Amino acid sequence: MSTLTDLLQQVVEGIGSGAVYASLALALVLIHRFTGIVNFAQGELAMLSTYVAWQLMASGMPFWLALPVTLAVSFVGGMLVERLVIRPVQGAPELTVVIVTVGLFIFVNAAAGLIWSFTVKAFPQPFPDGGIDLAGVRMDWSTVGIIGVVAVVMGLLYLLFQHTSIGLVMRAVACNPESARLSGIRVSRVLMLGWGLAATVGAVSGVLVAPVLFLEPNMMGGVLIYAFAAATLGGFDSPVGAVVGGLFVGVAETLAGAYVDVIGPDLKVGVPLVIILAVLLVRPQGLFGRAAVERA
Amino acid sequence: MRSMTAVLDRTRHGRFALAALLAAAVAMAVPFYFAPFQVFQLTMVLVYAVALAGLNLLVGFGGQISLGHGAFFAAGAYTAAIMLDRFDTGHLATLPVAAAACFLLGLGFGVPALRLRGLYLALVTLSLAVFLPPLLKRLEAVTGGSMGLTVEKPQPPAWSGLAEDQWSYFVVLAVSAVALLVARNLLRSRVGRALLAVRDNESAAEVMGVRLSLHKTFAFAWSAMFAGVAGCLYTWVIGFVSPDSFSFVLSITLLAGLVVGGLASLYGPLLGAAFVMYVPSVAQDLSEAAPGVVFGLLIIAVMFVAPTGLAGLASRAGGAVARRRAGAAASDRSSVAEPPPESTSEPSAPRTPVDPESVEAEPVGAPPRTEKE
Amino acid sequence: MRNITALRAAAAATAALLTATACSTQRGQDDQGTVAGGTCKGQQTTGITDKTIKLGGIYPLSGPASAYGTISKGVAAYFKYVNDHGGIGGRKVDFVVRDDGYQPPKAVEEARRLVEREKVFAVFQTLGTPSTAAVWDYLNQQKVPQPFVATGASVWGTDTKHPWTIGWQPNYVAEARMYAKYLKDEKPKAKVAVLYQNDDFGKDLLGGFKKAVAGSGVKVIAEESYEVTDPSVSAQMTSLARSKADVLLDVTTPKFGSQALAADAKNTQWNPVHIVNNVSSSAAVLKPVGFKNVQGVVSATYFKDPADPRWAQDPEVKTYQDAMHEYAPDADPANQFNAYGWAVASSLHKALDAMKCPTREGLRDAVRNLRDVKVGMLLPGVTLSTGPDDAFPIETLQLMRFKGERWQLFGKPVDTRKEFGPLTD
Amino acid sequence: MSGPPIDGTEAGETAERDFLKVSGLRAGYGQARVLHGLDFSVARGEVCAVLGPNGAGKTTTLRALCGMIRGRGSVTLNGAELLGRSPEQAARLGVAHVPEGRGTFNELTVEENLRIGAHLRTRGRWRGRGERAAVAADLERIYEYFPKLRQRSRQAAGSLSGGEQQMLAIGRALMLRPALLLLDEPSLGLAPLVTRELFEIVRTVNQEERTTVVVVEQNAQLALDIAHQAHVLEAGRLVLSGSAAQIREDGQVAEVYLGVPARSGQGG
Repeated sequence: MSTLTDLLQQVVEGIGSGAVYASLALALVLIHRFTGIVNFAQGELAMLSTYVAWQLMASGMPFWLALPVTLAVSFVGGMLVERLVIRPVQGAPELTVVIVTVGLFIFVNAAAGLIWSFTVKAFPQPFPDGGIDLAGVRMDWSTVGIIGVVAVVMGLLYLLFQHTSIGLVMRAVACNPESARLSGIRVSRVLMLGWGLAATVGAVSGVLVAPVLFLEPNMMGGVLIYAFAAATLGGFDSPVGAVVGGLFVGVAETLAGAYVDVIGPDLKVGVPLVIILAVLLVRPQGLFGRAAVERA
Repeated sequence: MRSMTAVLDRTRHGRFALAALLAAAVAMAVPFYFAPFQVFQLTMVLVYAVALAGLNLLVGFGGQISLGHGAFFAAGAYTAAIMLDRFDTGHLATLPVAAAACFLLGLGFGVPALRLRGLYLALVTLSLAVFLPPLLKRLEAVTGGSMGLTVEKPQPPAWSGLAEDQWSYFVVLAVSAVALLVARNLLRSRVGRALLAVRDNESAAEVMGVRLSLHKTFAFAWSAMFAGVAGCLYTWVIGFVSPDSFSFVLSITLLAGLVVGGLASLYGPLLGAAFVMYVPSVAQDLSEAAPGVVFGLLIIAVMFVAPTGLAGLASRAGGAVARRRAGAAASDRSSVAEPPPESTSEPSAPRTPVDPESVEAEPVGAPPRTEKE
Repeated sequence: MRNITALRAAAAATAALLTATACSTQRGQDDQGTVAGGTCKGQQTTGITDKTIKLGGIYPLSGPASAYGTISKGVAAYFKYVNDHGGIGGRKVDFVVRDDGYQPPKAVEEARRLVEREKVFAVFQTLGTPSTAAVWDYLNQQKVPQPFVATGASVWGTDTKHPWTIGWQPNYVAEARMYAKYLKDEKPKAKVAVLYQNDDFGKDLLGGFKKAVAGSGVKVIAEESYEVTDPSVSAQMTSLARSKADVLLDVTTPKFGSQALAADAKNTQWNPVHIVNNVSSSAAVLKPVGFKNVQGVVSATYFKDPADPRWAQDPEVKTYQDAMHEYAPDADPANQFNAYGWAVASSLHKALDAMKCPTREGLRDAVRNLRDVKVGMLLPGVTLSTGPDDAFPIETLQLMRFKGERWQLFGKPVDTRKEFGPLTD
Repeated sequence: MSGPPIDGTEAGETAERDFLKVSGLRAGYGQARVLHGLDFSVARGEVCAVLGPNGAGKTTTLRALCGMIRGRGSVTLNGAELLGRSPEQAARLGVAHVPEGRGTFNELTVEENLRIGAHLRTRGRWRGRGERAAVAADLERIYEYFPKLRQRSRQAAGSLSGGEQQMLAIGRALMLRPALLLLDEPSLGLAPLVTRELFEIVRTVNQEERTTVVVVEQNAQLALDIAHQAHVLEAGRLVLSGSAAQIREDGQVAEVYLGVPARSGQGG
């Protein structure tokens, strides 16, 4: 195996993990667009959704039936979270809302451990075993699948936002909630919708990564950190940025960990940090983020 | 109202002195009354309070969010531990070095922090907190790697007749009292006023001639210094540091503690520190099976009841009393006056400023409302 | 307003103090422990009477390491079972569990609480190297036994300044020696790739392994570490695959163990002998990967895996299963951590039985003077042995290989102490 | 063109004259009370100007009318109580507010901004009455009022000039087919020529659509030009009311705008 193939293999590996980060980053970006906050509980909600899918399958439901049911449950669950947990602190300082999501993180994590224990659970792989082999570079079908699904999710979000009236309303709320209310938009309902949507995207993320990471309550904890990095790099307002940021972070840290001896696998987590710092110093709003235009 | 203020003004110094004296007396008596482990708990409350007071400078008054203060805390703790372990310097010497090291570290991070705003700054600092533990493990020769370092705790001198926990308490009490006073004075100084101006309206402050970049950078440095001092105290009290003690969870806990205690409030950090210290134990007493469930719910519950933190809750309660008194006084003078519409229809508008003393009355816009359907 | 704020602050502080410590006792009373008379004159009897014995344990019931918290359930189930069957030497055990969230400062606080307020006889188990290291100075100062800590770092046995603290499970170096011996015997020219967790556990095991193979034909040619906060080890596995090593030493904790096993199975071009360390050898780790994917994996063990059908008829395992159902209905008996808890609690039972004096000193001496003590939950051939120059209760392990749906033990139990000599600092 | 359906029988003479009826309106922010009891009414189809110095409470009045802040007292629009409603509910009753600073959706295109204005009409009780076609027709009509917007219909609203943004804001409000149009300082920050053009269009809209308008303005001359009646607000109280012509003649108004020091305060 040549060094070039090795390199490409590592790149593929990086893209694989990057797609995982991107999927959760998408959900983070959705919430941020609507509420301007970072949802620390996003990963845990995704983990919870994955447990719902697992539970459904454990009770005999086939995967392709359990999936839509899970997505629906997550959507409703996300809306309920907004209504019951976030709404009461709406209008409070942003940090208060952020800390509420931290509380939610702790709660959901512990509750999942209480219900399902911390023993790892197998989660069925929806994609076929094996993979494709291109000139010695191997790509698993699961990696291909994750990338494909993330692309589809992004495409669907694009269609929703750009080509439907509800998407237009959602963008309006994200852009200027006060004016949206003056135009008769029920902002609180749109926010619920946004949380539901983010929870659904998160559920997709959880179901995608569970076969690779193995399901347990802390499954998404590590992913969340990288998803933060991805969203920060891409710009917290941009779904495209989240995906590009995720792939970039994945590839960069994998390559640095594998090839730069000084960094090594233990310090590779610092690579995204440095990249983010460098990017943000040039573009404080992230690669794809909107500049801080004055919000009227 | 005006005459009342005058009366208060006259008694201000007397009552302040009285309050301070009372607090000091309580603080001094505590270690002789409580069991050693309770004294230890209080000591840790003070340690966290110093860190939170530093974070408060940055977040509460500077308006910048840091999710990386655990890293500065760790830097302070490790500075002290390494000095004690490798160079046997004695405890007192570690304090100024830890403080200075973290001040410089903060200064270094304050420069990029200038360019970053809100969320982006928060997440960059978070990655710092994530990065530190593996770095500490890598520098094994100095830091002891993942096994960490065990160091001597400060021993009470023979003349004092104190037990170790009492001595630790008094030492930490002295340092934290000084630190909290410094924090308080820092805010009353020109620096503090400039910070407030920057937080409330950055561009206006700049127009007014506040040297923005300087103040923001220094806010970061001061804040990091306090975290470092707290870290140093931590090493004294616990006598053990290890990389996994300073995971990013610590940083998030610190921020959560500060917000729960109350941002931009002078005694919010104390309340927040007490929350961080005591509530996990309470959570555990309530549910041994899953303390996290209770702890998570308690955080959410506090934020529901007191969106501006526990300190806000206290001053709001105090405010309500004051308002009622003021209302009574007003109606004495003129019975025609009715209370302002807001005070009756919305006694708990969540966006009222946290600390009436430190926050200028600002047009906060409409009280948030949700649609009733 | 300033004075009001100050007053309020003082009032709030006082109120917080008083509520936080409302049920406190006065300081003086707290210091008094009880002391024995008779032959054991002057020794501490705090926490132990003729009828009761009070023990405290500190585990991560919350936070990132909560997976290990369930050990406390196995321990508690054992003591409840024993209490219902006459207690330990007629004494009923009161086992107090506290949560440290895997944070050293919390561990210190809880250790102080257990010693000072709960007045436990011994702190039976602190979990994890950081928490244990944070409290052992305090406990030794207070002369409180800290037997059988739940961490395999070798320092608990090599250290001489902390006579009140002792480990239990085979230390990581002993385990590493086991694998080294296996390779030296079976694959004397093995090229080894190592995946390890970047903490004391991973480093101790890796270091022990390197030392044990030094001078032989077995060489470590690649090593990759991961952090517990990492989402996955797939990138590390790809790097290791490049080394073309013929042995993979997999030093991971359960979730990462599953990931590594799955990654190895998926890569059809690299098929090393996969040695998985004991922590990740539970059937609960292997099953999610799929039994067909873990055939031929090698590990070493010292206690009976409750998920292994081989022990289904074993009397001790049956007692354990029944007791778990009765006393810890919410815990999964198949989880090896529960069995670990059971095994370590029954080991303590033996040590308490062996005390010459029913005192803290008695326990301290007893755990350091165990002679081939048999414990039902340990593998046949594995016993507890300690002595004046040996502070490692278990140093015997046996290799096993996964075949079909179960582990199959092979070779003889190996006393790594005899094989490699005593472990020194 | 009309607002929401009127309850047939009671829509008599009074309803026409007191189309918007404000009585005893008090409002403020937090502890600070800004309005101390306002009473006035606006007849259907009229333009009403609210004048006054900075901080008099003009903006506060509009905010209270559209539900952005809470007020006490009573405000009825065509008999329906407005106070105690949220902005979205007020919008449903036909109140369109063009806030100070215009409140455009900067990242949306001009056309999307306008479509958001008609958001309410394509759902709920309006849906399925051929409203889609009507919205398209209204869009066309707005473009006729404001030809510049048509040129820029695919451009992001944030890239428009101040005057164009103000046009867009008014256009967006009109897309709601409001019964009551609230304009807050439309001239703020605009060149005099642009302002004049804007006011002409408001006049045209008022004449053609019979939309009732309440406009808050510092530029009294401009506002009085298009207004039927006017009120002068000072320190949260009405100090003068009358027809636009009467007010214009009044010396006091001139005094207000000729450098009498403005009281500092909120809501101006």
